[in-house]
Amino acid sequence: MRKLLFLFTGFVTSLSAMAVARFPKPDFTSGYEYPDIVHGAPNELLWNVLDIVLLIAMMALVVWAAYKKRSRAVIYSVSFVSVAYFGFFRSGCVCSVGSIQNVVMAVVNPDYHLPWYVLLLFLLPILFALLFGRVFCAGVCPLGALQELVNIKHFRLARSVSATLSIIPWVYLAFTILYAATRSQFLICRLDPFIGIFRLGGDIGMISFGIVLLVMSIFIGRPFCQFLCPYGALLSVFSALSWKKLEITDKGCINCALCGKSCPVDAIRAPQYSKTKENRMKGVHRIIFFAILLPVLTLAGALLIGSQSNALSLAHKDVYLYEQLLQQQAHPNMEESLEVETFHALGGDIDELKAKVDDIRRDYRIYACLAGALIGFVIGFKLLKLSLKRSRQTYEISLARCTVCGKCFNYCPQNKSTQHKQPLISYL
Amino acid sequence: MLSVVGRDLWNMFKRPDKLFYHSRRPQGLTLLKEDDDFVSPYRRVYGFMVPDEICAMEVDGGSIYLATPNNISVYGMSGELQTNFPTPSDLRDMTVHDGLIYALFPTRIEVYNRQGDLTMEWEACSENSDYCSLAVCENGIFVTDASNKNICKYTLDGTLVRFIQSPKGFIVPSYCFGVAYIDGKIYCSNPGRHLIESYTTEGEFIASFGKAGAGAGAFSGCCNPAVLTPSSHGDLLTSEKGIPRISCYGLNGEFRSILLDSKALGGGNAAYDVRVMNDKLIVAGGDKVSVFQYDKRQSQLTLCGQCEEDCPLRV
Amino acid sequence: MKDEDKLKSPIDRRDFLRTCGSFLAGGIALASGGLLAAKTSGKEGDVFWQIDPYKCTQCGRCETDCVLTLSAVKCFHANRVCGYCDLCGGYYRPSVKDLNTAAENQLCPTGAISRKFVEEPYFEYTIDEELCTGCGKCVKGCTSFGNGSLFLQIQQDICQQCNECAIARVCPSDAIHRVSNEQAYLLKDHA
Amino acid sequence: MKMRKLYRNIAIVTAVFMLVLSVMMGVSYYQMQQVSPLETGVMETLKELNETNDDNEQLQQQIRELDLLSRKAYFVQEGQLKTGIYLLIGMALILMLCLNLYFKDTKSLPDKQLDPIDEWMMKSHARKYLGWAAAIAAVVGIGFVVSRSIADKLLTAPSDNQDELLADSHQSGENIETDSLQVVADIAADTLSTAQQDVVDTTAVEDEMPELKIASKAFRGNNSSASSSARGIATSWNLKGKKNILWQSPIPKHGYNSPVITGRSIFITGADAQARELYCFDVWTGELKWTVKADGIAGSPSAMPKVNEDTGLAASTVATNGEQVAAIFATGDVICADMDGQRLWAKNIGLPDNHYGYASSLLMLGNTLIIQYQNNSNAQILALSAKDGHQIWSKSSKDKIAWSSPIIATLGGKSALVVMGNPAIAAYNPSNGSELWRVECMSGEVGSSPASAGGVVFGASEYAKCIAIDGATGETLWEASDYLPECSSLAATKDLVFCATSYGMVCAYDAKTGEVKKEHDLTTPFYSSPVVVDGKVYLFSNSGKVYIFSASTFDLITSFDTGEKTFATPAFTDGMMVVRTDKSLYCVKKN
Repeated sequence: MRKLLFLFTGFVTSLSAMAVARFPKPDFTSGYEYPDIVHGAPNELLWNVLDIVLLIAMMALVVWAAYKKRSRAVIYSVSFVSVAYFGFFRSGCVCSVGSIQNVVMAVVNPDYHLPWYVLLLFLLPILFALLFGRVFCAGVCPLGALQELVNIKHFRLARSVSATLSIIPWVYLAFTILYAATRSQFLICRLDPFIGIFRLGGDIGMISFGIVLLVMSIFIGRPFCQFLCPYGALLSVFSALSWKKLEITDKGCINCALCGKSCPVDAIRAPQYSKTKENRMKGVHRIIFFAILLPVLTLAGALLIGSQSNALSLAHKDVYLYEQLLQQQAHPNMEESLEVETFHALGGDIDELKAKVDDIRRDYRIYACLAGALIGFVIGFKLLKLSLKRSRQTYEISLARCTVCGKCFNYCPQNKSTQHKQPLISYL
Repeated sequence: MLSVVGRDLWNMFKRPDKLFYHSRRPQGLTLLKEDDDFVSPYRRVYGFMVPDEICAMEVDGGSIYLATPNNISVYGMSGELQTNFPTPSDLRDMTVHDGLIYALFPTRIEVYNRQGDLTMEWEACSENSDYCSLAVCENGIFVTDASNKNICKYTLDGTLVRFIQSPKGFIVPSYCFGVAYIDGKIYCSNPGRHLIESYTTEGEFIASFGKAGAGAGAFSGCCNPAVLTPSSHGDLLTSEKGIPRISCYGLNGEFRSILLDSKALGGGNAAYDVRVMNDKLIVAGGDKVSVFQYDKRQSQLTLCGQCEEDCPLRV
Repeated sequence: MKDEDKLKSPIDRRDFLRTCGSFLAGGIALASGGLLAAKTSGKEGDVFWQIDPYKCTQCGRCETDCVLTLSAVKCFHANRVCGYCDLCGGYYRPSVKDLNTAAENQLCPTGAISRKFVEEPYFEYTIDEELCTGCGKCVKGCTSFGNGSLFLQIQQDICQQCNECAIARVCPSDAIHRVSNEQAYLLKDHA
Repeated sequence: MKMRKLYRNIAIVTAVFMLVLSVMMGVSYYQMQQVSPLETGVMETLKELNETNDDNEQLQQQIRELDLLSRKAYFVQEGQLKTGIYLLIGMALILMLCLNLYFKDTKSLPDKQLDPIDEWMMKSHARKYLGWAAAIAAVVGIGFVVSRSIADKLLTAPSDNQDELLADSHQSGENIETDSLQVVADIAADTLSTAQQDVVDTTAVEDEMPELKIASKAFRGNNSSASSSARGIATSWNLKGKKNILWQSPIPKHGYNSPVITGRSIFITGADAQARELYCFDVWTGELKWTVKADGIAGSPSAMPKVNEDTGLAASTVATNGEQVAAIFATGDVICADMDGQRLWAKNIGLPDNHYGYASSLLMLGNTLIIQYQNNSNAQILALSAKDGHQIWSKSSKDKIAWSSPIIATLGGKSALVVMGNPAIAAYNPSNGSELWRVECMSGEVGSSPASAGGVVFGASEYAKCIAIDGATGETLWEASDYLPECSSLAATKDLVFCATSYGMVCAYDAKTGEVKKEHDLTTPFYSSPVVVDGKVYLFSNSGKVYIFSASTFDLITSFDTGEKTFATPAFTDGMMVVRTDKSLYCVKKN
């Protein structure tokens, strides 16, 4: 499609010194002239500009639809566009979710050059989340949008279960950071379930995982966003503190409970007056206990994961190679692996490698502890939050969970009055 | 599905490499299956390493002359350094003729004595010449030129006598254009055509032999044979690059045997430089010099064992 | 009075905390954004994945490990570095009898290499990249027998520019790196 | 209503169809991954056939057809896959649409009455679940740690995994506080206990098997001085009855070299035509701790040099400095390993031209490894760095071949390297190889090694003489030729010089005058060398008889037969003696 072939004037004279050295130029009596190497043009950077523009435009559109118009139709159609463009056309790389890793790299690695559009991909959704909530998840993120499109019904999981599962994204995030900071792996890119579908090919295991997720999301609202997406976890923090609070209706809740049923991610909290009576001190004690538990858990997590750093460090290419080399030395008559063979063929120096590996392992010790601390902290914090009593008069949206899909708008009888006839799409 | 997830999580902690890397080795990328049944009639008896890459080797009167980038060193047979002296860096070939060391450079020839003082030097006859290899005998110096695709004959004091052209035309795709002087004749390789051609010292073409292919008695790949050298009783030894090996031919082109195969030589793709010192084969490649000795037991299985020539290489 | 207090105060407190939190978060977001922005400035960043043809050892993983079903890695031919292949046959099976492009001599699994006669005995070689799988068999042959005019390279218009190149991850010789936009190809050819 | 049915049916049909299609595609995808065109086994075999036998037209024809066929098949398959994918996507769209329409009216309408469940209950449930999840995670985590450390314990030496276990127990300790859960507590508890258990018994082990103070770092003891400061060595033992025998273990490969002791390790080498190996035994248990092979060394000969039966390929004793241990073999291969059996470096210093086989032992002085490399061609003394094997200095001479070993003697207050060759005994500055003095006095085949005491150097060799040289000046003090050793080396105190011959005579010269103080005719040949320990002289005959003399008077204290041929010189350390017989290694300790 973008295949204009063009001629290329060489520039690798420096590199090709070797080639010259081993090659006396032939003399063609027929005056034959060398043709130049023919190859495809690199993808224009223009596309990246377009990506960013569309990203902003779509998020703005969602905001308008959610806050002003309270219409699901717009958001739904945005997800169509997103899946079509960001998903299938641009085939998903690099996406906001993945950009976490580049940012981490940029933070830990002083000489890493962070492309401007990657930075924007990372920051813009956060910015919007801070202002209006997770509008990015609504329909702009192709991964979320894809699940949104296939979702039909949703059978809600028990709150307690989903609360527990909502730890997973943080664990995922912690490991993503660990591997990115140690420059060993781009975990998110490795385990992206939908990229294969967008590219119509790729790692068969991941594709089938994606399909399973999609089938699940026919019946459960956005399983990936709820229980896996690390970027979603990040956004939820900011959206919880968002400047504008999303409201189901501007006409005041009549506690009809329709919205509560409609929410695919179980983000709508019913009115709540604490029924269980217990004396105040008990509650206070509980809170204090969990408040103390928080730092302890953090420490424990750090120690636990930190103690595994050596095993974890095997995820790094060089460490892996080094271990293989040691294996080889231990059993010389073992069949050499490709890495070891190449290492020897290129006359690699094992001491150099060892030095490198030691540095990597040191990094791992640090970042593994950090990752562990993060996990521990999140668990502690969740526990603390769960031990707080809240009382609510009306149905409210828990901003952290809400991926602004706008389903509830259509269910709220208060909104009905404004919308006289309903287009079919508004049912979806 | 749970089991899969569980296993991956386990690996995640215990053996992340298992999760992230695979040791699959793509098939069909071994170019030549080493035929393990090939037995070399020669056994490596000893060898030594030198501090630098070897560009050229010559053997003369019990000493081994090695040219490394910007050095010519003389070693004893057991690898002890006798003398060495510096030279310009881009040396291509070197040979020794009655006590004088002839060093060949792309557009220059320098002559040193054993102590390393420069006794003579002259520039190439044409400035765009690109010398490869040389042979020296009492009635002249023969230099192969890769860019002009001919052989220049100089007198021993460096005056150009004549150019020798090949009737078919030399094709020299890379810098291996070997030449050797063997009892009164000049033998040179026509690497592009996988031929060995012979000329009189006056430059008349006599004959040519050789065919393309990887089999025994043929020259494989690009530009072979790379090195020619006389055996101690006037057979012709060839050394090839690509799949390095050293074979023995009669002067009229009858193939006698492969003496050393890639395995015996130590692999790689570069051609090994080879010389004969009475009953020993001296082979130089990379920064290693190896000395090979005939082995009666092994040779029973090889052509070299059956060869009826009374070849000093075999006693 | 006290009752009201109990009723109201937690709400206020919560709102107050919340606003503090949001300002904090906003501050963090903006600050980090600003700092990271500094990273994006300066030299033009490296964007395109490319193979260093002088590092490549033709392990064959380019064919198997690309995210695309048909790898974005293709074989290139640097005419200036060769053009003789009829003599050398580096891209033939090493032990062929006669040097012709018949099937039994072919090293290329898909027969992607085609040649055009130039003059005795020279041929010009072109690679049909629709067919090339990037297995690198011909490249291995050429580099070890010939002048190394065939080499593997990533075709930019096919490459998906993954955030992390799946081949680079497993490349045993670490030959794959990102290159800058104005140097979008690493070639063996030289003008 | 009818429409709904329709939608449902369409949905079902498409769903089924998609399922089937995706399965088919999965299969064909798998196939495509498996085979690459032209790499089918049939093709390969055919091609090889074609290459082996001479031109066979219809075989080639066959190949070409097959080739074309398989290629067609491949690309057709690829095309199918593409179309299949597009088909799937299209159908997915239809399916979704139908489902949506089908469920249009049965949207999740609320069953009236409010959510009966008390949210607070939910929260407390959630809290419990989360707590459990975290706990389980922690348990698994600890599981990892423990299993890991156990694995390490199996692999690594007790000392370092001990700390790890401790660390683990700390963590589990943490977790007890953190998760107020019985499960964790239990797990942690028993990890703790196991950990302490380990700590306890490892320490216990440490106590009864301490590192040894006194080492014997080269042939005939430290500096090859033929004396040891060891005390309390048994003066009688019995291999059969295991009397005073701590352990006895077999030696994998044969060799005439002598054991060397440092720390807890005993080092010896063994070699045959297949392999040349350096062994490390545990001094307390006698178990073979590790083996380092001398293989893959650049310049090492592919075939073994011809050596004499009673010299062998591993005649040279190793040397250690407590951090590295170096060994040399008759092939000229030198290898150096650290105390954990990691091979640090290896090099071939040139094939020794030696008609019996290279036999001189190594010597280490700090970081310097000294090799007396005197063969038929170019005799030299090499000093290499023990850390990386680079040459520190070397000294070539016109000396003839010798099988003697160098020693470090204290001459004029400074430690000097004394080398007995043919024809000279010479002293060198070990740091730069500069010659201090040189006395030409030897001839014949010099096999025994010098000794030194009180600043005097003694040397003796058969067909030459026994000579005493003032170490400070290098002038000859006395000469004698009553009894001369062949293989066995001299041992010396400041009054006496002990000499054992290969024809059964042993004697003690006066260190001052050179006159024979005492002699014994024991009528059994001696190759092993006498060693002065704890006021006694220990001497093994080839047949394995042990003779123990008084070091002051050279009276025979005791003698008995061990029953195993012994050519090596024993190594002494505090309270123990390690002896190498021709097939085994045993340790003598009073019990």
